[in-house]
Amino acid sequence: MPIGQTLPFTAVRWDDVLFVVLAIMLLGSALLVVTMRDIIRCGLAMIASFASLAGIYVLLGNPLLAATQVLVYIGAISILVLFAIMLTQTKNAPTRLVFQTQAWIGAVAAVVIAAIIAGTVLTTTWPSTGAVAWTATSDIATMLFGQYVLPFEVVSVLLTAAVVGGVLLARREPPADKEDRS
Amino acid sequence: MSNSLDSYLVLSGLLFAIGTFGFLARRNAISMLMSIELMLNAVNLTIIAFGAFVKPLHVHASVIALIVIAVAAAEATVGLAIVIAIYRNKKTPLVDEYDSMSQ
Amino acid sequence: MSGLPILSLITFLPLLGAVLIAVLPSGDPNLIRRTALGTALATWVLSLILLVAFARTQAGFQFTEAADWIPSFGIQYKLGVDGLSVLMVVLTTTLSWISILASFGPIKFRVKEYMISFLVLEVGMIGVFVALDLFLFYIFWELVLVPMYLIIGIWGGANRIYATMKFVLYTLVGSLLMLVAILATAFTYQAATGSWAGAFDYEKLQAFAAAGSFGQNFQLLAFLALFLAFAIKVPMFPFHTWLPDAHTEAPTAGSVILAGVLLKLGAYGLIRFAVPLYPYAAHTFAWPIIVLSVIAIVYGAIVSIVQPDLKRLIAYSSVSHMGFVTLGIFVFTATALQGAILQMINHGLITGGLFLLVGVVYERTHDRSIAKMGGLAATMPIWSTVFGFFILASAGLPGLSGFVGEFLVFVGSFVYAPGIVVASIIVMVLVATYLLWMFQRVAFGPVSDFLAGLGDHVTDMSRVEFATLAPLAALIVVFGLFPSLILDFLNGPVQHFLVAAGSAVGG
Amino acid sequence: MTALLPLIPILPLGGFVLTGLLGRRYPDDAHRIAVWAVVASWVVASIVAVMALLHASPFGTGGAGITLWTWIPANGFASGFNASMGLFVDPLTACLLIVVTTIGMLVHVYSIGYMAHDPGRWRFFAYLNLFMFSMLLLVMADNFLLVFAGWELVGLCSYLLIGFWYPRRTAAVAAKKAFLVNRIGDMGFALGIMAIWTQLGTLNMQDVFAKFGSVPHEWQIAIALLIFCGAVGKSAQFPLHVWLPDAMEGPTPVSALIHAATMVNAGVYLVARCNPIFGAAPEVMVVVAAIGIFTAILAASIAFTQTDIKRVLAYSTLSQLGYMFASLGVGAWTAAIFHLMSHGFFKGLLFLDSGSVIHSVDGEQDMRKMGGLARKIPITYATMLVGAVAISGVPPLAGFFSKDEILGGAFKNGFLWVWAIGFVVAGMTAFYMFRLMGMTFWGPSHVDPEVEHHIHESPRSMTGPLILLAIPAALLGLAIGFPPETGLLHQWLAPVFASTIAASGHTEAAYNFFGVDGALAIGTTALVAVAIVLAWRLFGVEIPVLGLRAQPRPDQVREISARRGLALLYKGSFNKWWFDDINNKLFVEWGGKLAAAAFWFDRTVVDGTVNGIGTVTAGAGGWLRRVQTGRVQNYALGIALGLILVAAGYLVIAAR
Repeated sequence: MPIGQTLPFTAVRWDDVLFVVLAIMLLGSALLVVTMRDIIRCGLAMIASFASLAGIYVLLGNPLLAATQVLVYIGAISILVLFAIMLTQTKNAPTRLVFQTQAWIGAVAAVVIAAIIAGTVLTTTWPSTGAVAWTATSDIATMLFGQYVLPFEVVSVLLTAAVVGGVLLARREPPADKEDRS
Repeated sequence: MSNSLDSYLVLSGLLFAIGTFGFLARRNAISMLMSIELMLNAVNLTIIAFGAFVKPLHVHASVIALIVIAVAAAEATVGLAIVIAIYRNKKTPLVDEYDSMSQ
Repeated sequence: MSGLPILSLITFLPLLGAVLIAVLPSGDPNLIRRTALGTALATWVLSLILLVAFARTQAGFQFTEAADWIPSFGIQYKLGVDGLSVLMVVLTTTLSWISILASFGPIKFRVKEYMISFLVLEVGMIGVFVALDLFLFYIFWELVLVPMYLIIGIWGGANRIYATMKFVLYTLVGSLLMLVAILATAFTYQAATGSWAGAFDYEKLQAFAAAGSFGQNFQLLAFLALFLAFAIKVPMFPFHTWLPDAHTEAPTAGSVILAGVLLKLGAYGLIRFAVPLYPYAAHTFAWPIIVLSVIAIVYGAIVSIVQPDLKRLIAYSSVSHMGFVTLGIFVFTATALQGAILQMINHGLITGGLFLLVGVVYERTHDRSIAKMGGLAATMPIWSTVFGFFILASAGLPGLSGFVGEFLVFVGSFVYAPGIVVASIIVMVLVATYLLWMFQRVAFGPVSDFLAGLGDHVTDMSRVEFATLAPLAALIVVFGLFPSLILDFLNGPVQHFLVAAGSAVGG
Repeated sequence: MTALLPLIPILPLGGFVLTGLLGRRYPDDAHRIAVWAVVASWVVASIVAVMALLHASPFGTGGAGITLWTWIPANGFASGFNASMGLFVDPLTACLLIVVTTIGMLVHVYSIGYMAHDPGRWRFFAYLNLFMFSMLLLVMADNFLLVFAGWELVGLCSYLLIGFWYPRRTAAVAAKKAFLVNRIGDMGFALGIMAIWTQLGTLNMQDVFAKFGSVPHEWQIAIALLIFCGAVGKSAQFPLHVWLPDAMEGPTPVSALIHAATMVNAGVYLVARCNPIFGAAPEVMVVVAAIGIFTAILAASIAFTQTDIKRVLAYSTLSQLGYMFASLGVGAWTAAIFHLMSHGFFKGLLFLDSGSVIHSVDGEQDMRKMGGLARKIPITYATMLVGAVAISGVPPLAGFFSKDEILGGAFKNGFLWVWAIGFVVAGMTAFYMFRLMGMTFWGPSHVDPEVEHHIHESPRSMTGPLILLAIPAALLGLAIGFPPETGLLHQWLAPVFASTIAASGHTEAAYNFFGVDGALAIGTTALVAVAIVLAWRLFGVEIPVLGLRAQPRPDQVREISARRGLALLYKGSFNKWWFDDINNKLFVEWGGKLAAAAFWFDRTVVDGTVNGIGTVTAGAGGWLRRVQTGRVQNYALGIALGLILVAAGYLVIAAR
């Protein structure tokens, strides 16, 4: 039995419900990311926000992006972050003061930025089609390996460089006396 | 609501603002990196929303978003590596104690 | 003109020497010293050839060389000399080799760097006098600053950092204003003619100015900016306070060049650029500048009286003497301007000599305070005689060159307005007061305990030291008796200046 | 003939250069070149002077000159400043040439002996030669700028020679003082020259005199006053008289040559030379006369009480110079030159005599430590007596004629007050001169016994010039000043002053011995006689034949001077009427304070402003530096705020 376009007994569309739920999850978990004391929990909240965003990508008719979001952000970046947290977490590190002294100015600035963006968005008339256009993965593939092949290659080089750079930076410096032995 | 570009853009703006606040307010370097990721995601959301609603941008937006994700990954790699390297020298992940630039 | 680019040769020969020194081994200071002296002497000889070849009766610029440099803005590499610049070039090259010779003894460490700085300095100074493109002029003007900064800052006295910073910052403020004025002038020219061609070319701009094409308000602003730059360099009261500090801390040769050439850059700029390009503004501001000059003349002399340090005293006397130059420029009479230019040259020779002489004493005593001296006439008779000679020249004794310049400025100003001279002639007494009082305390009386304590260190002048002073002394006598040797060169420039300044010829 | 003119100054100049270069190497023979140079110059000058005084060709009555080269060229500018190196000789210059070269030569010869034991002798002769050059340049110059050059150069030589014994502090200070006070006068002279140039466009003297009538009268007065200003400085007239007594710190031949016979006369020469200028400004003539006669009585009153033999002579010089200026002021031009010449000889003689006295008593200058020297140094005594009698104005010696002409001129030209003061001064002169003679040569000896036994007459090189100078001091008046007002000198100088005298309107009544002139002469002589006798009574010696009793009673002098009323005058005279103290307070102390205040101003206000700007900038930088915390997040906040600002700004603009 196919599910209807709208919530039963109401004119509220499923899409809208889904959107609201996902948006609340997204913003809520993002807020938790920036406000919680325990940094490990922050990391976990970040995973939640990434996941909600993947859901929104589906709503926007872009399943490939959603998949990529899950794979890259949740699968790679979040894990990386969690590892970094574990590497840098010291027991005596002060966990009390998570915020800067300038935090309240930052909050005000953030609110103002949000207001400006929202105001701008709402007062602008966009050339919107009014409906989500489904993006086929094959179209993306065609474009990525056709028109955008050069950027694609550049990005691959960048990624390689980043990996090498990351390894070099994070490498433990060999102590001087060991250098003599080698 | 889900068919309106505005709602996605506003959502993205809010996410960006939260990321901004995190970047400005948190003391921990890794928290700041996470905030940057949030902001990048907000940008990505914008791009994809435009792609879904604006005809000429269709598919192109997806490609750009993919590239952004790739770059974000590279950024995360290098950024975390730097944080670890600094942590080794300074023995603290707290950014406000990194002030070698003030000399 | 002839195919040989003699001006470029003169300008850049010292640079060649500097490069040569840079590749010499720094372990052999004598070789470096001789190379530097050789370069400076070669430049000097070239400049003398220029002096002889120069056609004194011919108006306008000679030996001009021009090549496009940044054509999109009409900036050229353009050189040329008239009678004024030719004299200044020769003064520069003369004082340069004398200064380098005088540095043989006193400069003992980092000889290589010192000599390179000095030769680069010479490039800048000559360049300023021969450049006919405003942008090129500015480049050379700034080029002078760097080596001088190093010379004071590295080889100077105890308080050298303060002095050199003050010198550089002060001059930089001026030169930035000058850059603004130059650019504004070029933009105005470009806006009026619709083309960048010649926007930095002095001759074109001057012709443009002579036609009255610069607006009055623009002239006032541009003139003020340019004037400030030059006034700081001259230096005019009240922009003079960098001078005593810089002079006191600079090494001897640095002081010689500073007094002998660097101060002349400002006066040269006023004569060459500030007045001919903005004649309306020059006339508008003439009286305030005259008043400042008179203040500088009298005030510099009064302050000199109580100076406890030999070099500082001479520095303040420079303020007084250079007041004559600015006074002579801004009364717009032929006589006064001739006097002002004579005074520029004489001041270079005389004050240069005085600084060399103080350097001689400093070499032996490592002290410059007047209070500690006394009775040097007994221990250093030749030095005292020469010192006395230069003091008399500085005091404007007739028969020596200082007199003619000052008197011409006075006469020219008297024609313009007798009140100027009445207000400033008291300097005749003041100059004698501070110089003779200083001479009395340094040379006369019984030998001071300080000097007696130094014993045999206080020897009379050596041959090399005498060799640095003899040419200056000879020139002072010759120019005192035959000022026409200089004045003959000045016909064209003075005529040009007066026409450009829009004032009636003569006076 | 005119080709000879440059030789006159150039010979001593050459002497100066050679002595200066070689003197250090051959100190024993240093004087030879110098002395012979001056002798040669004297020979040439004598030939030239005789020719000029006889109004022979090429000099004629108007004089003749030669231009050596253009000193400062006009250089093609319509009214460009120009001046030539030119020499000019007319009868007035010739008179000065005689005085300068003759006395100069004799002083050179005298100095051979006087300076025999000084290690810096070569320097002394070099300076003397330089002085001769400068002085000759001054009197022979054909334009004002060259006169000014000579004017300054003689000032320089005076400086060098006063400060000859430089290790002595007083000498160095006196030298400086002389130069500075002179410069004050020179300042006026320089202004005068500029005024002349501005008004007439030439500095050649003959041209200036010819055209001077066309100058507006107020400028005529200004120019005359300014030139007189220079003369006041050089000739040490009130109020610039303070340097001359101090100048006695120099060696005595210098005092004789420069500060008595030649340089100090330069002012008189200048005013006489510029007689057309002063003739056009009779108001200034009165000033000249007033300052001259005031200086005469002021200096004479100071000379009363001084105890330094040279200082008495110095004040006497001031006084006599005052006479000359008074004479110029009243329009008795020739009389002034006459007195200049005679004074040059007898005052030069007196100074050289005093030098001989000082030489004999081992450098002692205080007259209270002399006395009774007449027998021990007879030649000096005899010649000095001639000089003293001459200066006192006893007929028929030189001083009588010249002084009589001055007083007669003042009386006859209507300046009775000048005559009256001059009359008194004549008596005062006789008194202080014989006080000097008495304290030095007569009475019992007060010489330090240490020195007493080797008092000796000076060597022949010194006594020779004394005798040679005594002759003109005694006979010059008879030779060129007799008969009065029509003598040789009057004939010589008549063309120089003729036009000015004619323009002044003073009708020169013929000299009438059995009339007013005779009465004046006899009156003056009588006063002089009384004064001499008075001095004799107080300081004198016993001359039994004439029934004069010896009454050398210094205590009596002290007693008289201590009387009420006289005490203040005595004190004033002794302290030179406090001029030095006033000057010291006014210029040295207050001037020094002014200079110190100016320096303070320079450091605190002018430099303080500069450094203040520097400090403010540095402070602002230091304060702003705190913004640069080095913390990334602060910067990020800045970026965020900046973003907000830009975006908000854009919105505001877009909303319009």
